[in-house]
Amino acid sequence: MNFEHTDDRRMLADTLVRALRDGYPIETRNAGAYGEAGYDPAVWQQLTELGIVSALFDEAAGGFGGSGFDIMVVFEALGRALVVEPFLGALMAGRALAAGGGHDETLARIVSGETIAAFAHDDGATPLIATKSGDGWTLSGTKAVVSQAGAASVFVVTVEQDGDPLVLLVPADTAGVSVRSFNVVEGGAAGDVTFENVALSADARVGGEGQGQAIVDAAVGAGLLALSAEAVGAMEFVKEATLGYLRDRKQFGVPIGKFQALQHRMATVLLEIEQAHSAVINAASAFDGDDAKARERALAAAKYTIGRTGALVAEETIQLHGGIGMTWEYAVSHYAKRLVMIDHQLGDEDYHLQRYIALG
Amino acid sequence: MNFEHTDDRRMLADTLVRALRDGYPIETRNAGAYGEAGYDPAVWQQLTELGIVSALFDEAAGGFGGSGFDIMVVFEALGRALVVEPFLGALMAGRALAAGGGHDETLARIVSGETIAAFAHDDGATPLIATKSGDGWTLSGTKAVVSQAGAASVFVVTVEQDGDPLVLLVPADTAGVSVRSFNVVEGGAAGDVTFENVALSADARVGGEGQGQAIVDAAVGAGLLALSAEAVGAMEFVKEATLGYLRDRKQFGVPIGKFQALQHRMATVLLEIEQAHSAVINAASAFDGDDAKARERALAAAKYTIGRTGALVAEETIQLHGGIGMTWEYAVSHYAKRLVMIDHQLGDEDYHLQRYIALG
Amino acid sequence: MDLSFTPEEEAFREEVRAFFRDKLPARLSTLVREGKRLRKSDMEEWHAILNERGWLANHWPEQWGGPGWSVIQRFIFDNESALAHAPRVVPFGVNMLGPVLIKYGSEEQKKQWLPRILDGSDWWCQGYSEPGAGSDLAGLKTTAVRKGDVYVVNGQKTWTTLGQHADMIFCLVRTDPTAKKQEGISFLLIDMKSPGIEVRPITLIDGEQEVNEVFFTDVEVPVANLVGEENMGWTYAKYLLTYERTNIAGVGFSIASFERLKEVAQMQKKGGRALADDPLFAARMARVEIDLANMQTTNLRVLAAVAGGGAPGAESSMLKIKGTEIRQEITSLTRRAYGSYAAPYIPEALEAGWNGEDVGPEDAAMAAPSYFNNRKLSIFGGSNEIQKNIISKAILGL
Amino acid sequence: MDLSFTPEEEAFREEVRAFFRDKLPARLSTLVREGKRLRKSDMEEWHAILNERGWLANHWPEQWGGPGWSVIQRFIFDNESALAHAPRVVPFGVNMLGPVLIKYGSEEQKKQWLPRILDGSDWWCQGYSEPGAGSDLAGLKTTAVRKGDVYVVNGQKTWTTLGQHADMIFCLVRTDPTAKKQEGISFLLIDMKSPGIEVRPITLIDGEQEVNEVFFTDVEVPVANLVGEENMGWTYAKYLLTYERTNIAGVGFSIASFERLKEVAQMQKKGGRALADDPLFAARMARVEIDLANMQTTNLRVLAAVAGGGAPGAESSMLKIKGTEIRQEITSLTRRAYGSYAAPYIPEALEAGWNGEDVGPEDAAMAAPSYFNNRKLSIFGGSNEIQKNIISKAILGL
Repeated sequence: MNFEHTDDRRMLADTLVRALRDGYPIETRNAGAYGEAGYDPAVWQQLTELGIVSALFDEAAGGFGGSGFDIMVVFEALGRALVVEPFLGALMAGRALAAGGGHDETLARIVSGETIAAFAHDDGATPLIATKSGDGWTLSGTKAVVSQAGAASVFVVTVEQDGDPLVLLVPADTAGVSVRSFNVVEGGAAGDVTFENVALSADARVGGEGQGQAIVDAAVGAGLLALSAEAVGAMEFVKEATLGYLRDRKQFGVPIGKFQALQHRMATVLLEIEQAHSAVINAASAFDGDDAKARERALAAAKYTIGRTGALVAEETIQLHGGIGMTWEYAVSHYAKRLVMIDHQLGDEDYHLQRYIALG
Repeated sequence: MNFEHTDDRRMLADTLVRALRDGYPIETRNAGAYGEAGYDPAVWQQLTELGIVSALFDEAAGGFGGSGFDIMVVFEALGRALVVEPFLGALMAGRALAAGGGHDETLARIVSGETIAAFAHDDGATPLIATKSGDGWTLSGTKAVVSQAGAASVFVVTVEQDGDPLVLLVPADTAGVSVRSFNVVEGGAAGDVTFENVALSADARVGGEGQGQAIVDAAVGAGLLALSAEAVGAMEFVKEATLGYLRDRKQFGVPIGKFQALQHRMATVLLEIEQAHSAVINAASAFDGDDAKARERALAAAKYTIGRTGALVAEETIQLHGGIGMTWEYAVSHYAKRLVMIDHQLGDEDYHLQRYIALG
Repeated sequence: MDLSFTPEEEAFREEVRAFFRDKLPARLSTLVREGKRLRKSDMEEWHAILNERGWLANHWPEQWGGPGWSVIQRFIFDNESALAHAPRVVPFGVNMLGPVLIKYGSEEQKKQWLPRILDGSDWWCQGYSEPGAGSDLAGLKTTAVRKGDVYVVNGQKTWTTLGQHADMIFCLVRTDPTAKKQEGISFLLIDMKSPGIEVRPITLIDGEQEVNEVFFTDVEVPVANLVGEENMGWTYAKYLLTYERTNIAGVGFSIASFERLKEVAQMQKKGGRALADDPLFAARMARVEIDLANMQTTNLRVLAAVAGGGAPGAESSMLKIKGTEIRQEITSLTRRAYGSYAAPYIPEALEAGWNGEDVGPEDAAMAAPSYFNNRKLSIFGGSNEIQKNIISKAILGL
Repeated sequence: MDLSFTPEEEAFREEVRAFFRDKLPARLSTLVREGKRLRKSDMEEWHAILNERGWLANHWPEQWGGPGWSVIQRFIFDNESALAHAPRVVPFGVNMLGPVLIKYGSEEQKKQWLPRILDGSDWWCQGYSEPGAGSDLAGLKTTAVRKGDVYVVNGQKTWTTLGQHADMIFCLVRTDPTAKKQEGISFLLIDMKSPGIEVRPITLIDGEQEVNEVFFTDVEVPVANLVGEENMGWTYAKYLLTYERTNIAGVGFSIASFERLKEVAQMQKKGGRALADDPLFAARMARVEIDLANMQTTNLRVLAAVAGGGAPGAESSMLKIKGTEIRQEITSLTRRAYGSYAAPYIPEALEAGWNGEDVGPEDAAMAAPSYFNNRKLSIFGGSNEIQKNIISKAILGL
C-alpha cells in the first residue's frame, strides 16, 4: 500500500498545475469558456504541447501514461483550474479508438493534440440509427449535448444495436454531419450533432463484431474517472477559497469563520471532500484492475459520490460566501456551477447509485 | 379556515393533560411500561373513566367525539406523557367494529373501556389462513407484534384473502388462541398471537362480503393518525426538555445553548417539529373528508413525516444532551426510543413514502 | 379546527381567480410561466392593472388605498397570484417603504409619496446592504452629514435589486458616527437622479443583471426627505424587515413550480420509463411535495396566530427558512430532471419574443439558471443563518 | 500510488487471519457476532490469548512488549480482528494508560504497571469525565490534596466504562485549585479497593449497565502513584486522547456489521420481495456502503501520512466523525430492516447461553438495543461537536 505518486506522475502534475496557474487565470478561462468557441485554442495548443493528452494514454497508444492515476492527476489539475478545453473528448474518443484498434493514425493525432475529438454517446430527440448499406452504414439521428462538439474534427459515435453497440469514427466534415453548438451554463461548449443520411464505409467501424460494449465501457469508464477527478480538483479550489473568505470577511466585528455554526458546516464540507477524494482514488485504482465488476462499481461509486458531494460543496460555498459567491465576477460562482453541472454528464448521482446497486 | 379547537375538544385535552401530569410521572409510566404486564391497569382504568376512549368514537358508536381532530388531541396528549396503556388497540379494533357493524355489545364495552381490545393485522412467521368450515372458519397461523396483545380480551383479526380481506372478532379465550407476550424496547408490551385450528362461527365476521378493505382502511387509518399525533406529542416534550437542558447545562463557563452550532441545530429541530405538527393537522383534517384518496395520501404523508422527523428529533435530542440523554434514569431516553420505534409500527417512513407515491 | 376555507374565503378566492382570468394579460403570464425576463414596462403594466382594482398594496390600511383584507385573504391572493403566473409585485415601494411611511412618516411624506407608489410615478429601490455590511446590516458606513437644509451623502450600497430602473431609493445612512452601531442610523429618501449617484450593474452567477452597486458622492438630499427622527432609522429598518411576511414562505410559487416539475418528470425519460416513475426521483419529488403540503399548513397556522392576536415576527423566520429550502429543492429537481439538456446556456432564450429553436425540451434552458439564481433565496432578506439566530433567541430563548 | 497490499502486508494479513482461525475460541466469536453480553472472564480470556502471542499491546514499543508493527499492520490487525468477530481489546490499560506511562511515567512506574496490564493482573478504568465536566473536560472538580506521602482525593467521576470490573483507575484530579483551568490538573493512579471509593452503575438507554459513577471520599493515594509532574496532567491527558487512533474510524466493525445487514436485508421481505431489492432500502444500503469504501481509503491515507512523517492528531477527528456516522447508520439500517420485530425487548436474549425461543427472526432482539447503544459513539471519546471544533481550529485554521 502506497499513497505517493511516482516521480514521473508528480512531475507531470506539477508541470500542469504550474502552467495553469501562470497561464490560465479565471479571466482567461472565462473569456474562452463563455466566448463563441467555448474554449481557447491557444490554451489548448499550449497544454497539448506539454504532453497533457499523451499522459492519458499508454505507450501502445502513443502516449506515456494512461493509468487510472494518470487520468486522476491530470483531471484533478484541470478541475482545480476549471479548464474547459476539450480534454474529455480526447480521452474518451482516444480510449475508444485504442480499445478498438485499427485507427492508429487518427489516434496518434488525438494523442498528440493535433486533432480535437469528441465522443458522441447520448441520443438526442431522434435516436441515432445505423442502417446497413453495402459494406458500410447509413447514419441518421442526433447525439445530444456532446462536449465541445463544435471544436471537434472527428467524432467517435456510438449506436445502440440489438446485442452489441456499434462504434463508428466519423470525421466532422463528412457529408450530412452538422453541429448545433452552444455554450454550457458553467462555461465551455457542447453541441447537438445531427447525422442526416451519413454514408459510412466499413472501415469507419471501431473494433470488430462483439467488441462494442467493451469499447464503450473503456471510453465511458475513462470519462467517469476523469469527471470525478475534475470535480475533486474543483472542490479543493473552492474549499481553499471559502476558507480564505471565512478568515478574511468580517461581520459583527469578527471574521465570520469564528461563528461556530459556520465552522461546523465547513468541517462537514472538508470531511465530504476528503471522502470524495478517496472515492476517486478507489476508482483510479480499480480502473487498471482485472476485475471488471469491481472497476464498474468503483467508477459508479465515484461518480455518485462526486455528484452528491459536488452539489453539497457548491451550495455550501455559495451560502457561506453570501451574495459575493453569487456574482459572475467572483471565481467561485463558476466553480460552483461546474460542480453542480458535472452531475449532468455521463449519468447523475441517482443513475450511478442504481448502477452500483445493479452491479452488486 | 380556523386553527382553534372547539371548546369541548379543548376541555377534553386539558382534562387529559392535567390527569397525566398529576397521575403519570415517568416513574409510574416506566414501572408499568417495563413491568411484566407492560402497562398499568389502574392507570388504564382511571383514564378510561375520564372518557378518553369514548372521545375516539362518534355517538353512533357510543362515544362523544370520533373526528380526526379528536383522535389528534387525545394521542398528542398521550404521546406527550409517553402513555403505554392500550388506547391504540381500543381505537383500531373499535373503529373496525364500528365500520363493520353488528358487534355492538363488544364495541360498547371497548368504547367504555371495560374491554381491552387489540387489532391483529401483520402476519408473523406463519401467515394467518382462514379455511371455510361450515358457516364459519378455521383459523391457523400467527399475527406478529400485536400491540398490548397480552392485555387484550378480544382481538380484531384481519386475514388476507383473494379479493377482499376477511375481518374477524376473536375473543382471546377462544380455544386455540395463545399469546406470547413481551415488552417492547421503548416500554409497553406486545405479543405474537398464535391461532391453532381456531374454530369460529359465521357471526365472528366483522362486516359483510366486500366490506373488508373498507374496514381495514378505517382501522389502519385511525391507527396511522393516532401514531402520528402521539409522535408529535412526544416531540413537543423532548423539545422542551432539550431547550431546558441547553439553557441550564454549562460547559466552558457558559450554557451550552449559547453555542451557535447547537442553536442552529435546535432551530432546525424546531422547524421540523412544526412541519410534523402540520402534517398531523393535514391528516386529521383529511381523515373526516369524503375524498378517500386524499385521506390516504394525507395519512401516508403524516406517517412518513413523523417517521423521518421522529428519528431526527430522537437522535438530536440524545446528541444535544450528551451522555445524560443516554441514561435510563433521564426521561428523554425513553421518549427518544418511542420516537424511533414508532416508525416500526404500521409501516415505516419508506413504506409510506412509496404508498404516497403509488396513490399519487 | 377546520382547514377548509369558509364560504366567505371561498367566495373571495373565486373573485381573485376571476380577476386573474380576466385581467392578467396572457402575454405576461406566459413570460412568467416560461421563466423569461420581464422588462420594466411589463412590471409597470401589471402594477397599473392591480392598482386600478385597488389590490396593489393589499396590506395597506384602507385610508391609504389598501383593500382592507385579512391576513388569510392576503395569503389567498398571494397564492392565487403565483398559481396564475402573475408577475410579482415589485416589493420596494409597496411592501417595504409603504408600511414604514404609514407608521413613521409625516403627513406630508405620506401624501407626497404613497399615491406615487400606487400610480407608478416612482419606482423605488432599497439602499440597505453595503459591501462591508451584509448580515451585519447595522455595520453600515454610508454617511449623511447635515449641512443647512440638506444632508450630504457619501458611501456605497450594494445588492440593490432592480436599482437600474429606480427613480428613488430609500437608504439607511449613518448620521452620528460617534454613537453605538445601531444608534446613529437614519432613514433617508433619495432621488436617483441627484448629482453624485452612480449605478453599476452586478452580473450574477446566471449571467443576469438584476442587482446593482449604487455609489454616492456628495449627494445632496433635502432634510424633508428624512423619515421619522434623525438617528432612529434602525427602528424603522427593523420594522420594515419584519413587517410584511404573509408571503415569505412563497407557498404559491412552490406549488406552481412543483406542478411544472411534475410535467417535466412525466415528459423526461429514464431507462425506458418516465422519470416520474423512477423510484429515487419519485421519492425526491414526494419528499418535497409532502414538505410543501406541511409548509402550507404551517404558514396558515402562523398567519392565523397573527390574526388571532398572537405574536408575529420570529415565526416568519421559520417560514423563511423552510419556504426557501423547499423552493430551492424544487428548482434543483427541475434542473436534475432535464439531465444533459440542463447544460445548454442560451441567454437569449430568456428574452421575450425569442424565436430561436430550443435546444432539447422546451424550457430546459431556464432550469439551471433558475436553480443557480434561486440560491439567493437563502441569502437575501436576512440569510437563513441570521434567521436561525433569530429563532434561537426569540423562540427558543437560547 | 497503489491501494493493493504489498506482498509483505499480504503475508502479514494471512498470518493474522491464521491466528484468528486457530486461536480465537468459537464461543467468543459467536458471542460477539450475535451481539451478546461478554463477561469479564471472556474479555480476560481473549487478552491472555493475544498476550501469549505478543499482540495484545500492538502499538507499544518492542522494549515494553509490543510487536513492532507499522501503522498499516496495526490497521490490518484491527480490521481482521473485527471481521473475525474477536472481542475488542479493553482499551483502558492497553491503549490509554500504557502509552502515557511509556512516555511520561517513571522507570519504576513502567516496570510496575506495564507488565500487569499485559498479563491481566490489573483491570484499568478511566477517571476523566465528571458530572459537570463532559465536553469541557478541563472543568473537572475532583480534588487531590497532598498530605505527607499521600494525596487525599475527593470528588466524583462518571461514564466510567466497565469500572465495575476494575482493579485500578487512572484519574485526572485538581491539585491546584488556584491555577487556570488546564494548569492545576494532575494524573493519578488509584487502587479501586481503596477505602472511600464507591462505584454505582448507570443503566443506559438500552437497559444495559456498562458505565458507572465513581465516588471518592477522602481516598488516600500514595504520591508514588502520581504520573509525571504535579499540575502537568492536562498534557498527559491530551496525549492520551490523541495517541492511538489507528482504529478510531472502526472500519472493520463497520464492514462486519454491514455484511450482517446485507444478510438481514436478503432475509427480510417487503411487498413480496427481499428488502434488499426494495429501491429505497437498497439505496440506503448502497449509500452507506460507498461511504464506507471511501472511509476505508480515507483512513489509510491518514495513516500513510502519519507513517510518512505527516501530522497525525486533528485528522483523527475526521476519522472519528465520519467513522461513527457510518457505524451509526449501519446499526440504524439494521434496526429498520427488522421492521416490527425490532420492537420486542428481550434483555435475557443478550445473555450467553440463553436458550429461549427467539421472537421473530434470529438476532432481531439485538437490533434496536444496539442502535440505541451506539448513539454513544458520537458522544464519547470527545463528542463529534468537539471534533468539529478541533477540525475548525487545527485543520481549517478558523
